[in-house]
Amino acid sequence: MLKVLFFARIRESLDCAEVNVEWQHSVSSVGALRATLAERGNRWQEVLSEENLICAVNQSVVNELHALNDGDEVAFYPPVTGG
Amino acid sequence: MLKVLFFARIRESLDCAEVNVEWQHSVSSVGALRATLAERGNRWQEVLSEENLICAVNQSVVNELHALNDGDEVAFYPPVTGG
Amino acid sequence: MLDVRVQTEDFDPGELQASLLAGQQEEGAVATFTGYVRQTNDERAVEGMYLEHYPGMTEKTIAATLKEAAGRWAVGAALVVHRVGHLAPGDHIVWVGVSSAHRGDAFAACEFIMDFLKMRAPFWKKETGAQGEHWVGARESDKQRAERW
Amino acid sequence: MLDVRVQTEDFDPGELQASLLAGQQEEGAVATFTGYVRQTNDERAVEGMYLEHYPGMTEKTIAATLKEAAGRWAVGAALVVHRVGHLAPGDHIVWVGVSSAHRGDAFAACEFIMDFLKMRAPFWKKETGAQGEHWVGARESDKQRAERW
Repeated sequence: MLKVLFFARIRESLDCAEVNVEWQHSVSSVGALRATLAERGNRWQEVLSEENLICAVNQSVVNELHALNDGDEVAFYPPVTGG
Repeated sequence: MLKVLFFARIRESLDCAEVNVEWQHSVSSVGALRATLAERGNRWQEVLSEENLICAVNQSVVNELHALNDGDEVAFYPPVTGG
Repeated sequence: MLDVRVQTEDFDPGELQASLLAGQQEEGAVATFTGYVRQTNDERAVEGMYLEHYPGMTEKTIAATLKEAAGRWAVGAALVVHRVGHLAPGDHIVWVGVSSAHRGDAFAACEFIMDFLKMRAPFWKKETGAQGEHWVGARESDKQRAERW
Repeated sequence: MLDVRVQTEDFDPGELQASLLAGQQEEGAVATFTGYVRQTNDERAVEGMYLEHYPGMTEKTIAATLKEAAGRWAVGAALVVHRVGHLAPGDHIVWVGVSSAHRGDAFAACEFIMDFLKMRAPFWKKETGAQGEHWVGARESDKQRAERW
């Protein structure tokens, strides 16, 4: 299972804070997971194709090619604005 | 009259915090005042010939050529070490 | 001592500074930064602010930044306290303090930590004002500031 | 508000920071520096310190530095408090605080003020230790730091 988290504007746009996705070869990279999630509907398609969406795996920022393993925690969020 | 002040190590070396010097043409620049004060004795000669002695006139740092006017406040002190 | 706290409660900059030195007298220099909620941001009047974060990753990201700073400069102690939840104009948002034997190191490490916190730590600000709520956008200038290091 | 205080009394960094903002909420950034008496200086154990200054010129010199900083950066308020007289290890010596709408300006102005205070303001430190009393020498590194600006 992959635990997938959404934060801030992304969370609100999707009206979803967290989904569980069963791990399989079709979601074995960040890019592949993103494509799979985009199939959930127009809103998901739109939000997940945002250019400056950031992805963290197990709380470290990664790129599209990063491989996903069963049990990973994956997060998608907009550019950060703390401090 | 010139009011001449000495601070910190310079004050201690001369055992003098302040002297009044009558203004006249022989003390009409910082360099001239320094030479005049050096005549007060060996200790004065030695201390006033220190290379990194700083001079302020009316509370602004000046160089040897700075002209002195009657009523000026002149200070000699070592490099500063505050903060 | 390198420490990170993320909390909803307010903090007292003076107390945090005293805790940073914790009684030791070897480090003569402390540089601090405090960020406050501004009343006006990009010409919009701000009535309130909500700060969201990614629990766990926030602490991990800031801790890594503190470690990086301690590797680059002579850092005695460094502490970051960042608030989350609902805040009002004038409220404290963030405090960064660094102690060092050298003032140049204290200043550089403190500014580095703030620049990387702004750039990397997963916090998001949502402002409330006359025009309703909106998520604050990231600034290009923050990216440039972090890239200087 | 640009202000300078030279005093024998101790100060509270937290109170000074609160007074710097004085209730306004337009400036979101405050950078501060605090200098403390170190227990060890150039490998000498320090038991006490005496700070002498040139009354009048000290305030005038620092005020000119604050004005220069306010001309170079977006400075909301800047305050310098410097102690004189007898101090012990761990005691506060100096506090510099700068508020600004921009954190980069707060940091730069604060560090600039400290560098020029160290370079120009007529204060002198005399240390007391196991080997008796001696006047602290000026550091070449302080000159170099001030020349960066």
